[in-house]
Amino acid sequence: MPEIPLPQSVPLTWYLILSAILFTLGVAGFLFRRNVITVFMSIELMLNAVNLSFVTFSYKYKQVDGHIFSFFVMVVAAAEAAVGLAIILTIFKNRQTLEIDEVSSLKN
Amino acid sequence: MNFFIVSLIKSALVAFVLLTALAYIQWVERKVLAHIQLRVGPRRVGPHGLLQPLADVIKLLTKEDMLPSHVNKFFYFLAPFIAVMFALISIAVIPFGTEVKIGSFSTPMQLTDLNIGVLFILGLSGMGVYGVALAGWASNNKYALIGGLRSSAQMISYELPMAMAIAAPLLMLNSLSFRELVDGQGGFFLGFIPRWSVFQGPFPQIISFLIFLVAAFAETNRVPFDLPEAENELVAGFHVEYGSMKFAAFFMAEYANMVTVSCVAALLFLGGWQPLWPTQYGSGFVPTIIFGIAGLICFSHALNPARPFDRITLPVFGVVFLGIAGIFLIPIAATILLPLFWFLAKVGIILFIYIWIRGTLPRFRYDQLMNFAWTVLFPVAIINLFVTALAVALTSK
Amino acid sequence: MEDAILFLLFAAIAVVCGINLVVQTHPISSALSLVGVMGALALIYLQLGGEFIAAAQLIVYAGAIMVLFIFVIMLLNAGKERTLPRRLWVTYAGVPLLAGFIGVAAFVIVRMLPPSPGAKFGAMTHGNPQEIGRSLFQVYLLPFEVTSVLILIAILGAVVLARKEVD
Amino acid sequence: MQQLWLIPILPLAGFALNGLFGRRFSKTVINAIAVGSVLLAFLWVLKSLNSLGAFSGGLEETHIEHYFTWIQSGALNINVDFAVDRLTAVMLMIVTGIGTLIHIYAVGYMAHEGGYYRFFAYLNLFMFFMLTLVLAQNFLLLFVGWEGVGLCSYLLIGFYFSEKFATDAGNKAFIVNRIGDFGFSLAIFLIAIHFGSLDFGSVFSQAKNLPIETSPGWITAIALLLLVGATGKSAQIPLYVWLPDAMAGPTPVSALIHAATMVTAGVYMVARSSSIFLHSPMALNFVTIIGIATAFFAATIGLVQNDIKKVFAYSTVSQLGYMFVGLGTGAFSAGIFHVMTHAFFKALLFLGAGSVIHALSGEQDLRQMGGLGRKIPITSIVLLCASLAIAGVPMTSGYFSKDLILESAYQYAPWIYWVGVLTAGMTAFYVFRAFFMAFTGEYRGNKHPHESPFVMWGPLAVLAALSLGGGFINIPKYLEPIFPVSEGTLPGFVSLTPAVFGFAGIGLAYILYVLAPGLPESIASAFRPVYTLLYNKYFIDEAYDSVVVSPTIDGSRSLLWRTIDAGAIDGTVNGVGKTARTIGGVLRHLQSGYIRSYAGWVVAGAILVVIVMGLKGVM
Repeated sequence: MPEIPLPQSVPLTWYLILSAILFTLGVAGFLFRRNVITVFMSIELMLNAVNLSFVTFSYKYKQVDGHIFSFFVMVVAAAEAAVGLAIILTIFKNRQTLEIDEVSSLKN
Repeated sequence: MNFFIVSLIKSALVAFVLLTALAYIQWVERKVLAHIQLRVGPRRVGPHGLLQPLADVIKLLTKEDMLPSHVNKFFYFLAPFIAVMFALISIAVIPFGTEVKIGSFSTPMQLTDLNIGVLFILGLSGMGVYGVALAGWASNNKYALIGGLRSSAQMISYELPMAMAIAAPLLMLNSLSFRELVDGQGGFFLGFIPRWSVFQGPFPQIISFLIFLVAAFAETNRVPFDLPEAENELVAGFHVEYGSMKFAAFFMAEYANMVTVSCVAALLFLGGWQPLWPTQYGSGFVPTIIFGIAGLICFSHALNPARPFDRITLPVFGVVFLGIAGIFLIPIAATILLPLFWFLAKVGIILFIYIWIRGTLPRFRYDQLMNFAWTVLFPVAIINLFVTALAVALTSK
Repeated sequence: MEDAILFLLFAAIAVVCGINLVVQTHPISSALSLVGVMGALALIYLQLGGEFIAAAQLIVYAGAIMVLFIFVIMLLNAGKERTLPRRLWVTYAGVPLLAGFIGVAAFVIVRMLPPSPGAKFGAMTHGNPQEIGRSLFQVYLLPFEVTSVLILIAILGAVVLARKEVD
Repeated sequence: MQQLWLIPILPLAGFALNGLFGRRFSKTVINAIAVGSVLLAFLWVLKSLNSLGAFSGGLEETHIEHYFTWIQSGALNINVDFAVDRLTAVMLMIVTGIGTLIHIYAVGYMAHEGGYYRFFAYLNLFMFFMLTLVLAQNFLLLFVGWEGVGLCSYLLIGFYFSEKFATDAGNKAFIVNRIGDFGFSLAIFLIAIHFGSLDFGSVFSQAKNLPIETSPGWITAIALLLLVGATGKSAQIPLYVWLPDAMAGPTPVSALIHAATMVTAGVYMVARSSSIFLHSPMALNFVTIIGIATAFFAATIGLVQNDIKKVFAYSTVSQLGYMFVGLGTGAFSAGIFHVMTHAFFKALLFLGAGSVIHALSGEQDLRQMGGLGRKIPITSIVLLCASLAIAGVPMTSGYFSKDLILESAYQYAPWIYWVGVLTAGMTAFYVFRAFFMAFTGEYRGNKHPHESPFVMWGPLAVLAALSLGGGFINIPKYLEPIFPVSEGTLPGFVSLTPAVFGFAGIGLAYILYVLAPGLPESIASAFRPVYTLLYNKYFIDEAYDSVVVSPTIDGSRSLLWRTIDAGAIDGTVNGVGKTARTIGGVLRHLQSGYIRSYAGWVVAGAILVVIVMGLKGVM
């Protein structure tokens, strides 16, 4: 079995690249999915990616602020989820659909 | 490497004990319920039905594994695994006693001592919802779905007061590692009142202990909060579509959760393995006395047996009990076993309360359940937390 | 060594779950894969010394928010997404574009991140609850209070939005 | 720390309670809160002043309490500080003391009025602002109190908002005060520019060090602008017109705000910034001229008014004029002294008038009164005390203060003194005219007078005692550390003549309105033009209307509205709108209405940013 050269410690760039990948995946989900809930979850995915980079930088500078910020992000995400899901419920109540493109009454 | 070996041994040990215990808790439950309802309970399989759990396991294993046609297969299979997994993981951070010292080698009676153990438990108990919810949803059956919905709503609602109730003693003991928490509850007031956080100043945590118990009942979907599996309205709730081993998995998860929660309660509020009264007043002899008495009772019953085979079985038990009693007299064994005894005693008591309540109380109605969580439990918990915080702030130097 | 292996493991889990989130057509599958991402991330946080934040990730995100999602999905009994014919450029250019985006981002990161020692488990000790709490209630007290107000408002909004019309 | 902040905060709390929940409270609770808060404030004043040694010859230095920094921008640093020196102590005693009495009185007076809690809430709010004004240690905080009392007086003048004249009077007071406040704020800006601070301590110490003879022009400007502010608040020419109309408010308000406390804020402010005025002889001249002119002017008008409150209103204006004469002639302490005594007897006059009006259930016209002396004896007695005091009968409070002012006026310029003396005579005349018309002769009205309850005449009695004996409190001596009293030998008649004129006025009034009641008519008809002129207050209001108000309105109509607003502004706005619409017409194709396409644009932007950053980073 060939020996894969692995670094003794994980370069921080790896974490950041991982967060970039996750963020992009979130963007992709946001762009390609039509189901409101999935779109919403893609947003959460992006938030998570951002959190990861926060924590990474917090590691880099050996300071706790990054953790605090990602904590705030979580809190805000919780609030957002509550309101957003309520909105989704209302939309569903009024037009029996979760298709995001069918909710475009404001057009024209 | 040593570390790995020890950990492996410990995990194997804990897993074995835990799983057996789960099976036998179930036997105890049936027995106790039976006696509450003036019945005898299982007694056909083995003496006093002691082999009943084994029989059940065999039955569940050998049953035909049905797969309903209308379910979403992946999640249908995933759900019980999730449930049992999270239920069993959480035991990993529970300490059972002080350190085991054999010669130079010493290791704590605990799989791992996270310094965020409490948060770990909270997180896992939160994850536990998925099993139930998924099961309910994947079964693609309206009873199951309603059961799943109920349980997820119920668990979310009761996690808040639970967390609040947990936070209060943490404020006083200011640590998140169970071991430090228990050490913080060592010692006695006035030489005889144990410094458990239910009794400990500045603000005794009796209220939060009760809140915690209630929330725990709801978290584990036990009577009187067993709405998710309310037999008479939802047939069996979220696991109506599950049979044989998968059903057993849910069953096991429920009991594992019970055990975990009871352990947490014992550790947070009842001072873990701290004895009920100081050693100089002979708390060290409690197990000996208890087991001794048990053994003697067995013998005395054996003299005039109610059933023919008691003439054989009861003396056997008697010998066993007396043997245990004897072990506790050996100093080295005692140092290891006494904490374990106290801890298990407390856990056992809490588990007995579970069973007792199941035998006594009727089930809540769903809206009552929710109202109770949000309008009674939650405010009380918050107030209790505030008062505790105030007391701590005022008394801390 | 072990650090790298662990990281790659969890990163792989996270990425796979993320992709699964995007490609699955059923919301509940997406939701569960998101939970997977979160779990993996929580472990990575632990590796980066963020004990508290890892626990919070589990409790808040996986334990509360995602349960809320699943709850809503079950409540609305949302089914599979209808697959509609997409526009051509989306079908063919979309994925390459995003890949390109990742590439650019990675390039920028590698070029712009000042060199720094890599991450080893246990090297960062500031992430424990004590430190977090201290700076949360001393340095960041005002933001903390503001977020609590935000949460309150969100609760009210959610209640108002989701309650049944009384008419 | 004496916790001075408690003094204003207590009434504020009262305001908050009554204002927020008063609708649900019973009258007893409202009274308890309103009166209690002010009484507590008074007691706290006593306590803190006592512990500062203000009553035992202490408090030579200013006692400052720093609470927090309010504004900090560049070099300018404005704190919220309260300070007490002897001047403030006097003002505090006046404000809280009289305020308490009047609150108690109001309980009786307003008993049958609507909007009970509203009234007391406003009154407490006024107390809060007035105390802030008095305690302030920098100009901005003083200005806050200044504006606040203005607001409260507006609210309280328009208290009977169902009557149009009340609301009009309120607006008038507010607008006229705006003019003064405008000047005041300009003065504050100038001070901030030239002294680099608004704190009394630093400003006045700097001012003291300025060369007195070659004082720069800007200090005169500051002084004059401050004077503008003062004329507005203290109803001096040319801005006095609001005060007589302000009598539309309930009588306790007239007594508290428009006689005892608020209108003296201007005097206080000028005295406070004496060290600025002392550097500008010209400004002092202005103060004197305005003061004496106002005094005389208002007195002449007061001669012929028939509305009892109007009479007293004009007398207030004229007494304020006296105070300004005192300030202008450098006898600041005399001015403050007169502030105090005036607070006593003028509050008493108004409250007495209020009691009369109360007795006649709303009747204010002197011609509908008469012979009330027997029907409401207590009121008549206290009013007599007040009238004696204001007429400057020797040994009454008014005598001492007025005398001091006139003496310094004599040193300043004899003619001012003589005008002042004449005014004193007229004052005595019209006050006693009102008194005789009200209380002697036969009752000419058709109501059934009844004596007021104790809560009303109790305070009156206290005030009566004060207006008689208050003159023995030697304020000028007390204020010496702040305002050195100029020693000078005066001819003996100087302190005698005012008394003589006072008695003359009283006698004349007695002759005209008791012995020969028919005479005034004939005199009036003899000097018909003069009479009409006076009776219509020199047509000042009409003049202002035609000169200031209507031009302004027409100007706004034709120029501002039709031309600028309709033409220019609307044109611009519509033009902008049109362009926006055309541009939007082009851009609307981006508005697909699909959220995800929007998101696509966002992402494109993000990618762009990242690429740019990357390039920058590489470069």
